Amino acid sequence: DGQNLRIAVAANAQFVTDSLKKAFQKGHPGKIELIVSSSGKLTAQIEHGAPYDIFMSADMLYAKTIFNAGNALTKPKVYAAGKLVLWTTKDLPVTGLDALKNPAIKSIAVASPKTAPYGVAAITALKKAGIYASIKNKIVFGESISQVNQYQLSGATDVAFTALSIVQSPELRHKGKWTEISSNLYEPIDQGVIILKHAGNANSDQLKQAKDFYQFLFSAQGKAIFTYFGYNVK
Amino acid sequence: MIKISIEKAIPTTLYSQPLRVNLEIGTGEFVVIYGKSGVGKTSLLRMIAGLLKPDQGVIEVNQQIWFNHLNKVNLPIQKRHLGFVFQELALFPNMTVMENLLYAANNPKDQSYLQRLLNITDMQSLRSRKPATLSGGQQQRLAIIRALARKPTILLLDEPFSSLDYQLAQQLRAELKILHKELKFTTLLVSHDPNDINGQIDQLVELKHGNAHQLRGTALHPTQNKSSLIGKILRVYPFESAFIIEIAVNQEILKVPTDPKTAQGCHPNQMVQITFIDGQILLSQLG
Amino acid sequence: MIKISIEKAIPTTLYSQPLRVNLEIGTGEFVVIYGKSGVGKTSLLRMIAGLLKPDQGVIEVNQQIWFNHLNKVNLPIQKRHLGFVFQELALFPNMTVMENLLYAANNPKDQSYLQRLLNITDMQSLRSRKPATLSGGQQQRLAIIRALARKPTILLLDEPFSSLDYQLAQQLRAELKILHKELKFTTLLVSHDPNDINGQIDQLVELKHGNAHQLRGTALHPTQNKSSLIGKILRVYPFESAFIIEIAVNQEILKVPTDPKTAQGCHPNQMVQITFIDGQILLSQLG
Amino acid sequence: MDFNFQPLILSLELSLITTVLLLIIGIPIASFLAFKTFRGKSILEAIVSLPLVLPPSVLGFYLLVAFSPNNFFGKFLDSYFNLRLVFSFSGLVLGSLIYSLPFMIHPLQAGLQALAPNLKEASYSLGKSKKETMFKVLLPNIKPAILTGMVLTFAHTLGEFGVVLMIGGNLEGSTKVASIAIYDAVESLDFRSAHIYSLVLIIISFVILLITYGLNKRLFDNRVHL
Amino acid sequence: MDFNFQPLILSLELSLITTVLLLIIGIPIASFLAFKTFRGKSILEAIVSLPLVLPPSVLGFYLLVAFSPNNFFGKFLDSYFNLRLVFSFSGLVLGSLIYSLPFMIHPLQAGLQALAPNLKEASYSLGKSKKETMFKVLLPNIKPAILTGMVLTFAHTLGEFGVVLMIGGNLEGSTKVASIAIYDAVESLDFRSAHIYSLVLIIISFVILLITYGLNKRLFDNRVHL
Ligand SMILES: Nc1ncnc2c1ncn2[C@@H]1O[C@H](COP(=O)(O)OP(=O)(O)OP(=O)(O)O)[C@@H](O)[C@H]1O
Ligand SMILES: Nc1ncnc2c1ncn2[C@@H]1O[C@H](COP(=O)(O)OP(=O)(O)OP(=O)(O)O)[C@@H](O)[C@H]1O
Ligand SMILES: [Mg+2]
Ligand SMILES: [Mg+2]
Repeated sequence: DGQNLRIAVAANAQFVTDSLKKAFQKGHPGKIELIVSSSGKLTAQIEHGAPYDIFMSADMLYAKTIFNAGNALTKPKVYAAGKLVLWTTKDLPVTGLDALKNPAIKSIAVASPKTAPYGVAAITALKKAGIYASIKNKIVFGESISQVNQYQLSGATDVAFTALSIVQSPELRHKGKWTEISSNLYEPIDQGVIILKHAGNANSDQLKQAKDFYQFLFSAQGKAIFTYFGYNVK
Repeated sequence: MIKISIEKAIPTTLYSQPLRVNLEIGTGEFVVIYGKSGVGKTSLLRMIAGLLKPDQGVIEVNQQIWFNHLNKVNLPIQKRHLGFVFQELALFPNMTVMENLLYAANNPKDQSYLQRLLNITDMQSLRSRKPATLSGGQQQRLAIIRALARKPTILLLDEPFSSLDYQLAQQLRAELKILHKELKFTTLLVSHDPNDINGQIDQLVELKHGNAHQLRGTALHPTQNKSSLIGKILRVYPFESAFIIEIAVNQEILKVPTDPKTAQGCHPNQMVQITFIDGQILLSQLG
Repeated sequence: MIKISIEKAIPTTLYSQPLRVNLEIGTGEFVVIYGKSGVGKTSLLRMIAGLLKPDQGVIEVNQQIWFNHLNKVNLPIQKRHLGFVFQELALFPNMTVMENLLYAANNPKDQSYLQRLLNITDMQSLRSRKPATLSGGQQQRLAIIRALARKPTILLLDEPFSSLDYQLAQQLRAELKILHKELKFTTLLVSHDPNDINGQIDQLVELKHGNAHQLRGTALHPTQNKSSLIGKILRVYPFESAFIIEIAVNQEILKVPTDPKTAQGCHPNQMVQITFIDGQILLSQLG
Repeated sequence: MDFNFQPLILSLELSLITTVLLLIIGIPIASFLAFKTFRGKSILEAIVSLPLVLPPSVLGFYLLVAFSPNNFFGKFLDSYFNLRLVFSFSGLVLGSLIYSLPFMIHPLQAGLQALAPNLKEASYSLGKSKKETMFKVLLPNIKPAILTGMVLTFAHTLGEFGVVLMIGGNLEGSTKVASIAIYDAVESLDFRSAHIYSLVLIIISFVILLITYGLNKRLFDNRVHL
Repeated sequence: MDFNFQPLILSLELSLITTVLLLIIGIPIASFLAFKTFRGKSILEAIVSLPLVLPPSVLGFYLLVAFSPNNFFGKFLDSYFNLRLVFSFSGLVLGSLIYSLPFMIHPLQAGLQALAPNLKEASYSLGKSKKETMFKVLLPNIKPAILTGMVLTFAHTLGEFGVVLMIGGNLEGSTKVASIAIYDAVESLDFRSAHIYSLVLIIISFVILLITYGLNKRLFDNRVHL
């Protein structure tokens, strides 16, 4: 399997990575395969020998775990930071966090804080804004940020906390309305990337390809793409 | 009164004509049906029971229509109030002997009747056994008393004594006749055993196919090979390892050999019936 | 030579003693076993076949030990080269009549033998039928010829004629005797039918429990209620609806009534055997 | 580490309710499929098997859409029965019923088909209704098949995950069942909790299975030969 | 939209291989459990049922650990047989075999137990070996049970997802089966692809089930009554 460059991507970064891949391939022929899954699953797989070359995690923790176990060639490095938004596809006002107290809003989708950084951010924000206790019973948890999106799109929940990159994606750009949550209310959602040991075990071409893509993430063109999708970049 | 007039194309290659049955049976009669293997005896019982649908015709029981091909009447078997002793027994494997009986009984409180049924079949000691642990004959006895347990209006028996030894079968035949008189049910007994065919019965029905290999319409005609005489015993005396019985029948004096045990029960001046069928001869005492 | 000397505690409440069997059977003999229902006939056959393990004792067949409790020999049933006609038939529901036979046959090319088996049971026209579509008697016939199909060394039959009408059963008895002579297998036939018990057999074994309700050791004693005479026909003449046959037996002249059909087959100077058991009398021609 | 017994209890509850309800629903359906012959029967049989074919998470997704108050079915339940099936225990039960349907129906149907037809006939001939025949004669004689159906259903619901994940919403005490708790633990790399949950789940299930099989052996003694 | 037939073909392949292999493995195990009585049999039966109880993704996690070249079993296979079970098609097959084992064993065992014991005896009395008896007498008489086992296994493997997701790693052409492809599509909110995959999967399965049930009805005609 020497030819394919395999990039393991956390679910919330799948849209932006798809664009990055297309842009990157213009200058670099050769196949790139995206493996999209939850960061937890990808981490477990990488630890047990998954043939992936690059891992773009949803936060820093997963990337660190892999690095500490000696399965990465590079130290975790932040490639982008996500932004939290409050989103609805229904005819409800979502002007700010206070709007959640509206009795017309019966259910709020939040990613599980145990497994998803956006979940941690949402809960922190609600607590800081002082409304967590009053709306606690309206919250339902999605396994990941993509499940939160599914809850919202199917109409099962009234509003959802999701990533700016999602509501900015080509698929959802015109679906519903959203407000950004003030970045003071939560810790930055830093997402880390590492080159994996597998890339080094393969032929040198592939390692070079991996390094090129890694570099591309931090290039001006890469940063522009991240910004376009609603990420913060340094 | 049971009136049967039905037709059923039995998918057999033996005969090219369908099974046709025309029968009239009085309420409370004891009827024996016999005929060659594969001729349709079981099928006839199944049609009377409502387990097999005749192609056409009518079955009428005590003025009630059970089956009529024309206006599509087909009374469900549950409403026919039957007792059916299946040729393959069809005991309930999950129930003990007693549970089989209790399930069958209309009135479970009728304990003494169930005890009596167990007694006449020598099954008392087997009451808590499951069918799989019974011998062939024990299973057959259970099938008989299960059918009797609910005191049916019509009792259908499909070769019910085939696995029983002679003495036990005779005992059951006698007990069945007593119950038949007592409970006044109509009995249709399928059997090929001369002891049934030659017994004291109200009707004998032969299911038979014609000589042109056609299944002939059947009716109340007595068998060609069966006959009986009645006479009076004159003498009983030993002869070699056996006994000879002298019987006066009209002008003739018959001399019939018999086994020691039967001879013991025979005494001068007794009336006996001598029945013969297919080369077999049977002595039975009258009165 | 088959030597059986076994004991088995049959879990029955009827008798407090175990079933004990001591038997010697010559190779090629035709043995009939009878006894009351539930006495252990089927269990005996199952022990000979290796389907039921005796508690103790030895079974030896032609110098080969089939079972020995002491040194734990128990020859698997497959190596005993038997034919077994089960009381419950145990036909293979997935196979047609012919497939049942072909499966059983050692040599499937022995077509003419299988055809002959089908012929003697009148089953030719049913060859491609599955067992579920056969009548009770047809199933029983299939069970008999399936056991014969492999030309066994020992043939075990458990009440094989119980569901068959008299003529068919007699026909099969005759054919079985012919095959028995031809193929020289040893036959153990369990039956309660006088036609088997009174037939021309080498040994008659009664399984019986003693008067103290104990299951007695069994041996080669003939039944008490059975006997037979041989005589010569003098005359056959009509009498009422029947016929009378005069038979000279030693110094006596018997006068036995019979049905018209049997009478047709009787002619002066013929030798006949008269067998009687339990009140039944049977005429059969000799030679 | 983050272990508590609530998810395990919830899982057992869900499995028990699903198994009991499916047994009640399954018996008439299985007997219908086993004994009736009609045109299009194969179609009905194929439909019963369909929940098997869809990956659970996909099935869950479609159930989510169906149950959602946006759509007809969900709206109907909400306004007429005040019943919300998304993110509620009742929703999990309904989802599990649909998901596990074939695991109950198939064994029951096969068991009933294997019974000798004359058992039914014998019971009818004694004047017994279809219902009485089913409960007193047919079902007691297919105990291994019933056991199979119940074990497959129970265990499968216990291990169910995709559907629950989709329509449950991971709510402590009402929809956070054991399978979800384990998944959560694995995802958050909290392997110790995952191991403990798994172990407890396995031990409980093992004991339940052991008891079931032990009982079954004792109860199913109809065909003892000497 | 991102739809292609490769995952569907891979799924069908995986299901077919798993079903055939499990039938081969399942027959001896089921007959052992059905006919032998020994102490600790209930324990063995409970073990066979265990793969059912663990949520598939958790089972997948433990399989991942077991198969991993980091660990003894995986290392052993790798160095002696040059066989890598993680992230490979053979790994999926092995995972599916373990996962679907109870779906094959249970129905087969129940079917064999329901057979009249004298069928076996009759065949033995004709000098037939255990093997011949099994294949020519016993199995042909439990066709509905075999069908149940095969349908449950096939369909279940087709819909399998948790285990595959964990040990497969979603690699195009070797481990990206249909269930994963649908999951992927749903996750990336590409509902159109998800619908199409699901529809095609349902249609294919439906046709396969329909043919199977239709055939079964024709083949299983042993007990026709007049
Ligand atoms: N599994 C069992 N458990 C308990 N008792 C049994 C079992 N199997 C058979 N028996 C008993 O053993 C005795 C002998 O049975 P067997 O079948 O050998 O009798 P048989 O002589 O063949 O009777 P029949 O003429 O009625 O067929 C019977 O009384 C029967 O009840
Ligand atoms: N499902 C079926 N398909 C085809 N033929 C059948 C079917 N069932 C019964 N038959 C045939 O119908 C005929 C009558 O069967 P039936 O069982 O009524 O006979 P019977 O008189 O009871 O015979 P026996 O004395 O042998 O029990 C037989 O020749 C049998 O082969
Ligand atoms: Mg019959
Ligand atoms: Mg017997």
